[in-house]
Amino acid sequence: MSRQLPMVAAINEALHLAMAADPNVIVLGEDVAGGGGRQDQGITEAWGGIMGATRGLIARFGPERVRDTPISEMGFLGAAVGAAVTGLRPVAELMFIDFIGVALDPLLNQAAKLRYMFGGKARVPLTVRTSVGAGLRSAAQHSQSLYNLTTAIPGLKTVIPSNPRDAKGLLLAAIRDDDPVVFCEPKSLMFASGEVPEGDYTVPLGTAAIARPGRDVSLVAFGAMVGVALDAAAALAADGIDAEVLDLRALQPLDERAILDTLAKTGRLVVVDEAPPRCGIASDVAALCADAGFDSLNGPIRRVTAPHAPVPFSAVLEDAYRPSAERVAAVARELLG
Amino acid sequence: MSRQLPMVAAINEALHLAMAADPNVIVLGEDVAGGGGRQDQGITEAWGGIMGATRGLIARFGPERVRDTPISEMGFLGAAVGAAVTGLRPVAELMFIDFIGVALDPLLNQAAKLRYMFGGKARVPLTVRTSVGAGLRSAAQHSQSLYNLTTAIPGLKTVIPSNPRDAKGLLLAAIRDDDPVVFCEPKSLMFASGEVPEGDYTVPLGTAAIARPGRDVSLVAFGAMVGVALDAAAALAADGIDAEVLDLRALQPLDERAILDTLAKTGRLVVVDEAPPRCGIASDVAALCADAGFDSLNGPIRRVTAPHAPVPFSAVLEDAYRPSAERVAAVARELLG
Amino acid sequence: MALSTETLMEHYRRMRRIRAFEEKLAELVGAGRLAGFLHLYAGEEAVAVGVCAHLEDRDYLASTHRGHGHCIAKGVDVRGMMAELFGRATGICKGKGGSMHIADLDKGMLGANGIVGAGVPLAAGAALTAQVKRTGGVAVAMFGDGASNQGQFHEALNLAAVWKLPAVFVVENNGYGEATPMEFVTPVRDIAVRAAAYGIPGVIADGMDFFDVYAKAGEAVARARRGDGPTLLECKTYRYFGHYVGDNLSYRTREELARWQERDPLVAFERRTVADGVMEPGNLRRIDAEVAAEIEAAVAAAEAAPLPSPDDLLADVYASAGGPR
Amino acid sequence: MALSTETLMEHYRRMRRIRAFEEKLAELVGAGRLAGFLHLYAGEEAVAVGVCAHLEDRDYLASTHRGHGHCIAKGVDVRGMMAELFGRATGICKGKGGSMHIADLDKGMLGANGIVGAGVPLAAGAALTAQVKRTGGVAVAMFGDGASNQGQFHEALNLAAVWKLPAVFVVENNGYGEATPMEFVTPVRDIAVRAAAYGIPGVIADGMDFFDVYAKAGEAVARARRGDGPTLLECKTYRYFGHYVGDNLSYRTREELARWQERDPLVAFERRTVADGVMEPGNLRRIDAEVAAEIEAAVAAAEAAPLPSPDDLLADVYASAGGPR
Ligand SMILES: Cc1ncc(C[n+]2csc(CCOP(=O)(O)OP(=O)(O)O)c2C)c(N)n1
Ligand SMILES: Cc1ncc(C[n+]2csc(CCOP(=O)(O)OP(=O)(O)O)c2C)c(N)n1
Ligand SMILES: [Mg+2]
Ligand SMILES: [Mg+2]
Repeated sequence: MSRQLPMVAAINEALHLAMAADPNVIVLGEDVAGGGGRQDQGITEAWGGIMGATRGLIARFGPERVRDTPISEMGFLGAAVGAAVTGLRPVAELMFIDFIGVALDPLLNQAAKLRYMFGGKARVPLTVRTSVGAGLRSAAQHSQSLYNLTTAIPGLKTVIPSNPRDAKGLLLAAIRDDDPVVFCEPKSLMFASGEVPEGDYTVPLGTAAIARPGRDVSLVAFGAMVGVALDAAAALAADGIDAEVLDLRALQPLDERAILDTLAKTGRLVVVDEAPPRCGIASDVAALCADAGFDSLNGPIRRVTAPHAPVPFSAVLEDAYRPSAERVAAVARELLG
Repeated sequence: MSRQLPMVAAINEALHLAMAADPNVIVLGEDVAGGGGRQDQGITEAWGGIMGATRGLIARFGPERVRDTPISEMGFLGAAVGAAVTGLRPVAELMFIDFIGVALDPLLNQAAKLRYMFGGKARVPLTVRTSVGAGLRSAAQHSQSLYNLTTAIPGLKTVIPSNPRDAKGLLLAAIRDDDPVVFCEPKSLMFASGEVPEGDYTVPLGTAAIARPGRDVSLVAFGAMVGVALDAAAALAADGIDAEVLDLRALQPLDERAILDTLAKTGRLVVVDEAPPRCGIASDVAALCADAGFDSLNGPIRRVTAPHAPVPFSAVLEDAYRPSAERVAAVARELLG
Repeated sequence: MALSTETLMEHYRRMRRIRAFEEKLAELVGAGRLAGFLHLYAGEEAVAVGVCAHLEDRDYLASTHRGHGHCIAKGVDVRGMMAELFGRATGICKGKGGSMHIADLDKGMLGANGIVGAGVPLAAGAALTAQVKRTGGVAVAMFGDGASNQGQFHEALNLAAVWKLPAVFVVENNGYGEATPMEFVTPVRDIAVRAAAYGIPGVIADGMDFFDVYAKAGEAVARARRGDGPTLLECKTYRYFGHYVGDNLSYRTREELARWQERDPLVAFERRTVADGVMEPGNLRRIDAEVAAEIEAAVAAAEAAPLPSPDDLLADVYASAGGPR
Repeated sequence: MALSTETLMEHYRRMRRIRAFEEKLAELVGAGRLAGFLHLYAGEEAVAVGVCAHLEDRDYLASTHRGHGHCIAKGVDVRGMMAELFGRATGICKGKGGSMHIADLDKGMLGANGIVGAGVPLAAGAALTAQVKRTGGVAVAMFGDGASNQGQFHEALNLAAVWKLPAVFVVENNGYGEATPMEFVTPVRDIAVRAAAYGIPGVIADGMDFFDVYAKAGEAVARARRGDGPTLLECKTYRYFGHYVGDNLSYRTREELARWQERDPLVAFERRTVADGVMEPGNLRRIDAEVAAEIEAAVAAAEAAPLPSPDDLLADVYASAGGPR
């Protein structure tokens, strides 16, 4: 039977492969070793990241290439940009995307723009791994889905896997890409297992995947919402509604063709995003379809998102905050009914 | 004849009125006095802000309430948040919205969330004045239109005037609002004159205005793009096309009713935004209309925006980068043809 | 000035309340009765209580992710705190904030904060309000050794120094930022030396000794109240539990923990006050018992309290809706 | 070690090139022949040239909004720079960058930067590359007194110090941030004292004296190359023009400018080298003339050069498009 791994292990495997294949790849971030490398005290390895995604890297590749950073996101991301334009291929960890509040400039005004501002004379092969999404009872500052901020910035690429197999392939592609890529890890999926091929493979950046083929309505989702959409599709199937689920996998470059293709096939669109509604991916997908896909539309385009509010702590509130399969299915039914 | 003032003077007038009316209003930012208040050296007033928007404030209200800050956007915006929740009503200046890269956390994780996280037991009456938009040959780091980043954040309000009259009324409303408001000043309009009523008045936050009534097509715009849309409407009128121009004035709260009303009236929509296309206001307006406004649509929804690229320096490139009346008119014609 | 027995008992009560509160939380999580990220303050009690001993309700305190101790020391009601951790409608933040966002502005508690370093400028801002409105109040920021490597620390201290704000910046140096030892990420041994960058006093206190913290914080707060500007006060301390409840502690040794526990702040407080004859063990045990009962009652009340209604999801995002509706 | 006449002539030539370049720009803007925000370096020549005298092409320099002098000192071609300022296709950034983004990675110029403080971590990153790849190179960040109040300054210096990166951080203290005098926003007189916060050497040089900058920068660069870590080098200097071309200068007095101009770095360099008998006024005048002609030629070439084509608008946003197409 095929090999099953949790997403965090798939990510860890990709990091091992990337570092082994290219000496220019370095990993830096808070606690990526976690105070490891203290042979004297017998502490060769401590945390390997709060989720364990970087486990084993310092023991194998050493403290020169695997660095615990100070709690200085702006400083070490800025340094990662400087390292990237001068010959390294850094993989930096921004522990939670919420911390972009103290780390935005190196992404917004440096990594995203150096190549363009310099007339094409720079490459910025930087990967920023970060965790996104709610569901862990971590409240407003540790549960955000801010990939819309990075997607909005020309010069950056943003990807987000929905399963361990894609996580490994997208991360390897991101690390080897010559542009800055923000790799979003859905917190709520990190310990969910799925099939992961052995060895080295990449998933091209900017290609969506059909997670479930269907004819009646298109559910466009990404990250943790793909599972929600699939559950909704299963519920709809019970009522004889055949939903197609499209997994975007990359938010920039956006696979517009795949989106327009599924719309052309079903004529009905529901976009699911766990981020709040304003200036987000759901609006972009809807706007694309209301323009280039207008002639395919058999009805209004619905967006199922979080409300325009911070993420609340209390479980009852947080559960009401996140899009659910029930809500998605209800919206799809109403579109068809 | 009615009083004509440039937008910068209207803003200055609003600041004088707000500070005179409420001792809790303070103004802080880089060069807001500009080293003024040195009676000894006879330098009572220096710059009053790089554009002069804060001129005369230190001479009238003194250095306690008008403060030149260090070049520490994160620090003084964070302090402004702390001051706002403890009883002051700060008006902080973020010289260019591009600098949000080093100033995001106080807005994203503090100002926007404190009230909600604290169960409603806090007020954050903070106003952040900042300049937006291209056209001044200032290149990629001084020409951005990042109001989509602040609009995306639940808990913040974002407004942007298209003329001096609204600038004065919106700023007074923003300062007196008990929520954090990002007040965007379109650089290219700062020295353009328009009618400005005397005395104290406010423009409610979240109300759009019809800048030009019309029947055939709706041009939705804001800030500097309102003028572009009006020029396009004039060109269209020459071909017998009667365009309506809606000036959003506030990006959050968004006047959804006004947007749906103009769509219902014309059935055709072109949204104009000088920001790049991803995760922006144009997508939100299009998504709203493709959902709640679907039945009113007589054709696809077009967005005229900047390309997905940084702002280039060279005049020929920057002019090609910004939406023009010609492009807007061409898109509208094609919708009707 | 010597502290009265009554005052000393109140300080001991607060330290014990913090210790009991944190140990109870560890127990509740272990028993699966409580969820969420919890960063416990046990071991650092002398810092929060020694500093807050000089503060009134009009004075503000900006806290961190490790905020329970700061809240209790500043006088926040433990029942409201416990209910908040249980995500109840009766929580001090109505269940919307949780451990990392407990706040009580009436008590001058500006909030725990999930963003390392973010509380430092917030405190500078509260001090700015005190200065402009001449309230006579001061503002304190408490934060960790790791936070002192954040840009916000630098910018806020510079701002407070140049404006001579009535503020005190307290570094709780417990030697670690999550799993990473300080020497991996900080090139100086004493954070206090960073005061030189702002031309303000940098003071080091023994964070395990209530009386040392009390004395040095007293000077810093008095200096701020006098209008002489901010102080950077470093308290050397240690956290008994891991970074958060559930931490495997793979990065530190048992011996290290034991060494610090020998200097436990509550035990040291008791030894000294009893030796000085200003306290009787009996009184202290009575306080221990009262506090234990108080915490038990808080847990019982929290578990019995109603959950928030999903209808409250959109409440309090804004003070005024705005818009045409 | 004493510098040869040839070397001295080359250093003088670079200082003169900077001065002539900047004075020409002021003239062009005044005549309405040039647009854009221009921050001129005139007056600070000894700093850029004194530091870059120790750098090779493999060494990196991260600059600021006031970057023309840094670029010229690091060996960037003035024709490419001038064409860039005129927004031409032949500009060093193909007209896309302009004054605040001139860069030439082949010369080790990491770019001017429009974000105050942003160059500091970029330099730390270039130093990290040198350390990991063992290139033997060093990285220098040049920035202003105002930039030293940015969080990025603090975070980058801390990182460079704890990792012992081969970096040199050069503060160009010209006493102002835009219109605001340093004492309004910075509580210390010498930025060099901030080195103590990172346990690295803090050195002060006379930024108007090429030889003082040259000597102290030499030690700092050597220290970095040896692997002994970074240095914070503060150079006291002054900008002759306003913050940008067009600045009304309402915030400073004529007398202040005059006082600094008495210590003009080019004049001082000439006085000393001629007095020492290592230079002849005639040679210096010949250099002046050659540089003037060089700048004139650069302007003529720029004005004659083609503008970019609007078709290039979307070129170079990404190195690889990605996506299905
Ligand atoms: C800006 C930011 N970066 C990283 C984190 C993750 N984080 C939470 S606590 C912590 C360690 C903080 O160390 P220190 O400041 O010494 O406080 P301590 O936990 O030791 O009390 C980190 C890295 C965060 N919450 N915010
Ligand atoms: C983050 C940021 N804040 C503010 C500005 C606007 N600004 C440009 S230059 C400048 C002054 C910089 O002063 P200093 O660092 O001393 O350099 P100098 O201009 O004196 O050479 C300011 C405030 C900016 N470009 N970036
Ligand atoms: Mg610590
Ligand atoms: Mg300066």
